[in-house]
Amino acid sequence: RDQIQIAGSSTVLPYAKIVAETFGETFTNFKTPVVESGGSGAGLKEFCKGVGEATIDIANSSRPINKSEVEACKAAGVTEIQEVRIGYDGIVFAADSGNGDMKIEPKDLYKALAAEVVVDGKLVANPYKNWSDINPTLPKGPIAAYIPGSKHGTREVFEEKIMAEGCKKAGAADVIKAAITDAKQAAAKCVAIRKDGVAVDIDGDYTETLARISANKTGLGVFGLAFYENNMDKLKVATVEGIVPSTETISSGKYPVSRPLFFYVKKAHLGVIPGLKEYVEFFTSDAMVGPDSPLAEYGLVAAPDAQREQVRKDFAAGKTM
Amino acid sequence: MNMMTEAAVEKALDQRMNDLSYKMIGKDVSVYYGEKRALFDVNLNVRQNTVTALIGPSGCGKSTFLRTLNRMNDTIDNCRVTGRITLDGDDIYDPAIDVVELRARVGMVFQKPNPFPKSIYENISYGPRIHGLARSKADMDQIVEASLQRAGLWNEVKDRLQESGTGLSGGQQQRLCIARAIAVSPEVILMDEPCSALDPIATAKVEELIHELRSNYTIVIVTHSMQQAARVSQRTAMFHLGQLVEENDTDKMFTNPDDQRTQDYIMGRFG
Amino acid sequence: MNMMTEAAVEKALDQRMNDLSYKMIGKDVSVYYGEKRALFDVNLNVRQNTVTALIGPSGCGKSTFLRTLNRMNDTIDNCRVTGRITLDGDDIYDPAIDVVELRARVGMVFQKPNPFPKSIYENISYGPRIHGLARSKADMDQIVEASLQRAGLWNEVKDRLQESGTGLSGGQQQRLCIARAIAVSPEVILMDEPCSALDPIATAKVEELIHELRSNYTIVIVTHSMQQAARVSQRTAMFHLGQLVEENDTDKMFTNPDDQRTQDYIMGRFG
Amino acid sequence: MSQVVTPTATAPVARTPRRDIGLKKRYAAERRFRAYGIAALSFGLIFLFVLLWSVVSKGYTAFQQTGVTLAVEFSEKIIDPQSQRASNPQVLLTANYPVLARNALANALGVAQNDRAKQKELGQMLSDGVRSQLRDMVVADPSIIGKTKTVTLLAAGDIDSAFKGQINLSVPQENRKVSDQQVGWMNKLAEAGALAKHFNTGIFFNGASSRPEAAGVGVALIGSFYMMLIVLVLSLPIGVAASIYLEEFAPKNRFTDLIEVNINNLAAVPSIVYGLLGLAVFINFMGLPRSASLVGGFVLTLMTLPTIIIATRAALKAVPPSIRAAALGLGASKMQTIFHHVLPLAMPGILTGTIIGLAHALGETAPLLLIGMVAFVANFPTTPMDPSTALPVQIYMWANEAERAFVERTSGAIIILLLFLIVMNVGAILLRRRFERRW
Amino acid sequence: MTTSTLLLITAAIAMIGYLAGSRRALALAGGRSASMHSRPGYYGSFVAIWSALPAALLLGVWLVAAPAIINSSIRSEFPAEVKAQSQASQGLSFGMIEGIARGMRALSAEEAAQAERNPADLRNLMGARGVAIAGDPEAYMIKAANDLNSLNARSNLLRNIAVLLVAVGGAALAYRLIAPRFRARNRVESVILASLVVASSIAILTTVGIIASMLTEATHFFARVPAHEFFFGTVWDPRFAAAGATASEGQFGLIPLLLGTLYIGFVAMLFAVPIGLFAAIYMSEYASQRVRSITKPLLEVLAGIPTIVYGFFALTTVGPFLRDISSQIHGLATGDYSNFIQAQSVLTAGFVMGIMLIPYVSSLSDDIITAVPRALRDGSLGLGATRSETIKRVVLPAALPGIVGAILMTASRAIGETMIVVLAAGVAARIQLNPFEPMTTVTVKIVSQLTGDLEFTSPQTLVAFALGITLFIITLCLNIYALYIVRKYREQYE
Ligand SMILES: Nc1ncnc2c1ncn2[C@@H]1O[C@H](COP(=O)(O)OP(=O)(O)OP(=O)(O)O)[C@@H](O)[C@H]1O
Ligand SMILES: Nc1ncnc2c1ncn2[C@@H]1O[C@H](COP(=O)(O)OP(=O)(O)OP(=O)(O)O)[C@@H](O)[C@H]1O
Ligand SMILES: [Mg+2]
Ligand SMILES: [Mg+2]
Ligand SMILES: O=P([O-])([O-])[O-]
Repeated sequence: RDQIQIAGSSTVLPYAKIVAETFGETFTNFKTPVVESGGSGAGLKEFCKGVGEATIDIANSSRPINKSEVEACKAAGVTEIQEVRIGYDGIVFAADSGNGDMKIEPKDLYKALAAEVVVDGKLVANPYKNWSDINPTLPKGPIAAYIPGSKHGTREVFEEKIMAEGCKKAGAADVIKAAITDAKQAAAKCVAIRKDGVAVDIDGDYTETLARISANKTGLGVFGLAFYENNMDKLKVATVEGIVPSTETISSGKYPVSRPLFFYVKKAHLGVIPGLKEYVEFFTSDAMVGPDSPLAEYGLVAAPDAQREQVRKDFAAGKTM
Repeated sequence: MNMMTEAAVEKALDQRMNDLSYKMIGKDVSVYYGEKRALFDVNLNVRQNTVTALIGPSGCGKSTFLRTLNRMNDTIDNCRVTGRITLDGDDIYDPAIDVVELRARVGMVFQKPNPFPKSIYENISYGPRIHGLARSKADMDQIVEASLQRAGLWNEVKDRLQESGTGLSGGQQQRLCIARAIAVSPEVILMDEPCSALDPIATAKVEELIHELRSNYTIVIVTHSMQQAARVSQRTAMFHLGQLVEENDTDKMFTNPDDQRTQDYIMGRFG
Repeated sequence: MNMMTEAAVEKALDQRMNDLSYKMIGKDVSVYYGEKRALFDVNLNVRQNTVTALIGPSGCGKSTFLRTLNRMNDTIDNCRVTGRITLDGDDIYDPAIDVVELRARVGMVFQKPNPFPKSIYENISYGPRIHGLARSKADMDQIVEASLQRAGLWNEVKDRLQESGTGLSGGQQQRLCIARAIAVSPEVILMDEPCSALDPIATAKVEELIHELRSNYTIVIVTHSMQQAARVSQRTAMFHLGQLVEENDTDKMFTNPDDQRTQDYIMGRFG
Repeated sequence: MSQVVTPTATAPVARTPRRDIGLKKRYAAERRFRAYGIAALSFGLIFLFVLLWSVVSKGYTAFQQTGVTLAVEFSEKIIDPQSQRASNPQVLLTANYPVLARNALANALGVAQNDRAKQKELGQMLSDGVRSQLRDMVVADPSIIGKTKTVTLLAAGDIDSAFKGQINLSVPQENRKVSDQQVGWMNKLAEAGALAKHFNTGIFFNGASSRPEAAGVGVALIGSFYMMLIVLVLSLPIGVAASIYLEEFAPKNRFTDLIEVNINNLAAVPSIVYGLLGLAVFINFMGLPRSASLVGGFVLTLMTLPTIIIATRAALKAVPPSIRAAALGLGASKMQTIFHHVLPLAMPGILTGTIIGLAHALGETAPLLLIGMVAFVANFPTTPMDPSTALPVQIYMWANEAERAFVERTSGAIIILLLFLIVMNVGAILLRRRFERRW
Repeated sequence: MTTSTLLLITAAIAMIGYLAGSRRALALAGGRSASMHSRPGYYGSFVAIWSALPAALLLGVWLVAAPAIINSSIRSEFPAEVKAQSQASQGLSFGMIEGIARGMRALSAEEAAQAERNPADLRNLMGARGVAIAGDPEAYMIKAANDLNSLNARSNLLRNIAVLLVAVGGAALAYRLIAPRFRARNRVESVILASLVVASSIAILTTVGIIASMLTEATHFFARVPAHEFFFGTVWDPRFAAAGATASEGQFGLIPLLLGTLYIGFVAMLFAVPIGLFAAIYMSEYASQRVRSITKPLLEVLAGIPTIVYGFFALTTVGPFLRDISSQIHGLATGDYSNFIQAQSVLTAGFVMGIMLIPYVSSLSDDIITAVPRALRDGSLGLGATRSETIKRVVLPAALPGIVGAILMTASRAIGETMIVVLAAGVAARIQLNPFEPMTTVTVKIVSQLTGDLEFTSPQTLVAFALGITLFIITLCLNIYALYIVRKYREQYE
């Protein structure tokens, strides 16, 4: 095989594509790598099928690999996995551009979307119908939110950074804890989303969310920063806790909702698949993932300098998991 | 044969009928299949309550003419009819005419038996049902039995009315199709060689049926058997190469035809 | 009729042939359609270079028996045959037998004409082509022409050989099917009412063909016309309700049958 | 001599009262029935046109691409400052070509070389693809170094979108990807005739690219072509053969019933499951390469087979038994009967199954997901064993792209797919018309 | 000689065999081929088959077996320390050796010698020839690569000889069998029949493959989640369990998905079947040949539009349209302009999917209806039936098996569809009966569980396989029922 094969996350795909294409143009004696899309889980599954020419070399992932997955990998002979963190993906909330300014607090979103909320100290099924019922500064229209479906890693981030946080801030967490002793179940209750059609799961990509928002002007959607930046003329972004999402606010950690992006390399393939080593080095170079790089221009939130340096060092040293 | 004596009676009857009006009138009827012309300006009238036999060598246009009488030719893609045909004075090719009603009034038995792939009962009851001729199940049973009886098939199939009509022998299918046609009691019945697959006794039975029907209905029958034509019909028309050679009283036709070709054909001298 | 004199000659011939071997022998042949039994232990032998006529009322099992002779019954789903039938001494229901070869040797003309929806030329040439009977196009043309000639259809269709066989008249289709069957020159020809849709002259032509074929082939013909049976056959078998009533020399059969039922049937007293 | 009686000679008869056969109601039913037919047909056609219109109205602009025609100076200073290209050809490959293009643009617009901010904005107006475009020119003919040539370069995707009016320029400039400055330059260039829309051949012939202006369905077209070829070559004969066996030869018993039901059931298997099967059998077990159109073709063949088998069996069933009897009676073997008579009569139905099955296969993405064909593939495949994608995959991937310029290209790719479909089916449709006959 | 040249030569031998066989048959027949059992062509084909078929089989076996044998013989020569590594990494080394071997073939003799002497040069030498290898090869690899090349060459030579021998031998054997009573047609036809059987068995193999490829994973799922919770569960809520923060297992109730599948499929059929059937009837029975020849292919385009297009059509056009119209209706009736049809709903999905399915019903039904012999229509029309009565009572019943086949195929397609449902009806699994509310289907969940970020070892992903198998069995039952119905009402015309 004379071509690198990559599979995995659709979130990482646009970045991997840019790198692959530039790689192919720069290193003319290597072919352009093939980058599959299909989800982090599916990518890792292929990755962990084993080593050999018939298996993929790199898995892109929008979440860190899991312990049980590492074990499955080991069982199949993929013992040496090198992890490469490429940067961060900002997660933003936006509505149709026709809307007024939106300022979002996790607790407001929690109230708008939780299955059960606390009213007068008691847990009741979510009664809110309009945004303005929750907070008069929010728009008047009926609540509608298009959030990532449970197949997306973004959903987890959303639950963790917004729902759980909002649950705490709205004071619901205490009420729930009082009612339910089991910590796990209590946590689950906090992030349970209402099922009356107000919050709509999106299993597709952000284009679908955008189309839904265009069809329902009062709806709020969840997007990746890169997607938002390419569609700013159609979208109105919401501030979270007063912070406007941007590469700066995210990389500085001021904007709370983001997640790291990774890819995983099979060390055993490094000396065998032509160009693999060069590709990884190229990807991690500042020319690709630095603050002024094409990936950042596209919307990737670059990791801090030290972290990038560390990643390069770890790879060069052959550090495995 | 005892039919001959009957034929004499018929003849007397015919005299009386002659001045009765025509049930159907065909004027300058020509039929084309695509480029090919199959009928040439045929002028043939069908008298009410009369049996008219069409004879002529194979391929001369008998079936074609028969089909023009209830517009079954319409179903053939490239077929075109010119001329004028009337039923009780109404032009049946008039766009205003209702073909469905026409065909309900002018029934047809096809040359090749074509039973529906349904049960024998349904084959017969189909017509009465679509025309709403039976008021009840009992009524329908009665129609089915009577029709099969008249077509001489009842005894053979009465125990298997629910079996498929396509599982019958050739002759049985032919009788089934006759029964099916008479079940809707049309005013005119067109029969294209209804006895071709029948043994002499079944044939006699059908001929008897024709006799019986004749008093109330008008019948046009295509046959290759001169004997049959002589036995059942009062008028006979002879076709040749798409042309009507002669139309005449059956007696006259078989004893002293006007046209030499008729003479020759009947004598078996060409075909 | 001049045929009568010929028949006398035939008779003399027949005497000589009687001691010739049988071409096909049917022993205890029974046929069932599902539960229904259509033939009851029929024992009927077919003589070489002889025309055997099968007669009997409609639905008595003539076609069924005919179809057992070249195993066309195999194609009917629920049909079952018992007993033994041989062709030149070989059991044709033997699993080792090649049905295809059997059917090439025992050809068939069906009761209902069933031309292929192809051109007239292809209808005829199909058989010779699959059996490799023509060495060249000219050869094939010749076979097609000869077959159509013999079936008496050539004059009517010679200008339209490339038109579809389904666009022919009923009688023409029947003759087409006869031509198609004889084009492959089978040893035995089974004809199920080959003249039912034919006018007397065309019928005569086919009968002439049968006469002509007889010297080289063996022919079994189903017919409803006693006259035809008398004219063309040397042996006649009479069926009734699935049973073989009598099989005899045709002359004897029509003058002095052994069985009362035959007598009655021929006299037109039942059916 | 025929006896001619003129119709007028007949006296009008006293008509017997007509039987009531419920004609009024029946005709009403007849008209209704016919109206349903017309309505159904029109409904289908109207929606077809609505769909086509929605695709074409959005996608026709994808067949035009904005280009900037500039006088580019192939300055040796930039390409090969140390003049070492004779000894080390590598320098020609790694030179900073985008600068050449940017300089040319700056010249055309009169922007100062040292205005860094403006230079950056200028650079963003041109596609990143200029690097390889100019490089290829130089590598092909190194003698142009030092000369100035007029070259048409691709405009960046955002400029392309803006020039086609697909970006809302009325929103504040920080809310869009093109700045007011760039819009001003764009208009200036357009007035001067340097910036104009050209027919977009790239969308047909280019491989995948992350840059919308350079992206094309070339690889996908080849992949789809290979796959459809494989599907056609495998599924039609196999499907017809299987149908013939099941319909004409197989004994009718429980087991063959089970097979029949099972084939019908295969049609109901979600297409992604065929992907799972393909992954397990063709890639993991047989060791065929990932992302290869060969595997895609196999998987789609398995997916298409039930459709063709069902259609073929239905068509075989519809051939009247009298035709079979006629041929068998002539001494044709069963095989001959089927191949000479039954199959030609069943051909319209078989071809319909093929048309529909292939159409389905052509538009299917899900099964390709698991065998690695939903992928970014930039290199052109030469054999079906090389990685490639397919048209629907390209559509699917473009539909999920963030850049505005991909929106029209998505529709453009759909148009290309439909054209492919039509080209693919025309043969079958004509053939089917030839086989159709009424008797 | 490459494989394709070998195939070509074998084909040529078969061709010659064909000609010789036919010739001999003709000669034996003395020009009267009727005296032979079969047509000369059959004797020819018999010889051709005997020459090509065993040769092709042998070639196939060789192509599979030889690389495996060579692979293991090369590996057996690996140095001990390499042999100590895992099978997988040995496999990788072998892959590299293959790459080197490919490169060696591109090198000139002296370059090859140089490479053997000095392995470090190899990468550059090959790079210059456009053969990329990933790293510097170890010394043993070059020798192994040379061995590989020579083994391959020897194997190819042997193979070519063997295949050609078999081809010629088979032809000769078959040629000698030719005799007047030899049943060549039957032999040839039984080979054809065998190939028909093989073709049908592909369908069975596919089934086996599908079940096998899902079964193990499905059992893993059932090991983690009790079967009754899956089959009788009424809540579908597989919690996200990637990073384990909120790692409760979630609920995997099948019932809401199943109901959604049946409901959306039903609504889609409600649109597709009447419209498709009436369109078919109109095209085959009423429309002129011209109209038919245009409209039929046009409708077929509907089957070829990628489903994502339908999905976005539903998402951006049909859904909002239904929502707005419902709020208008509601407003006019009650004064309250709230919508009672959701933008994503069973209705939207069913409607749009119905459009896509129209040609599945219409085209095939049209063919079948056209195939009904005219004599049947004539029989009915001749009794005074109207056209529609004829169609309803005679033509359609006679065409029933084919039409049911078409409808089943349509239903199958409806059950298997994903993209339209995702975009038109959403992904929310709910139990409810209002067609104006969103629901989702089994297929949607199979796809989304397989393609998400979910941990692939978790029940969240494994459930896709359980869903797949369950759906398979349920549709199987529905199909059995359909077969029973067809058998019952089938009308076989002559
Ligand atoms: N396919 C079938 N299924 C069931 N019964 C059948 C089938 N074919 C024929 N029969 C029955 O078997 C009996 C004999 O039929 P057969 O066709 O042999 O009669 P036949 O002597 O040829 O009559 P005809 O002169 O009317 O053609 C009849 O009662 C007929 O109804
Ligand atoms: N559908 C058709 N297409 C073309 N030609 C046809 C068609 N039907 C009949 N013909 C031709 O028209 C002529 C008359 O046919 P018609 O069926 O009326 O003959 P017929 O008198 O009924 O003969 P027969 O006694 O053989 O049934 C024949 O030459 C026939 O070949
Ligand atoms: Mg006729
Ligand atoms: Mg019969
Ligand atoms: O495809 P994702 O894994 O990034 O959702």
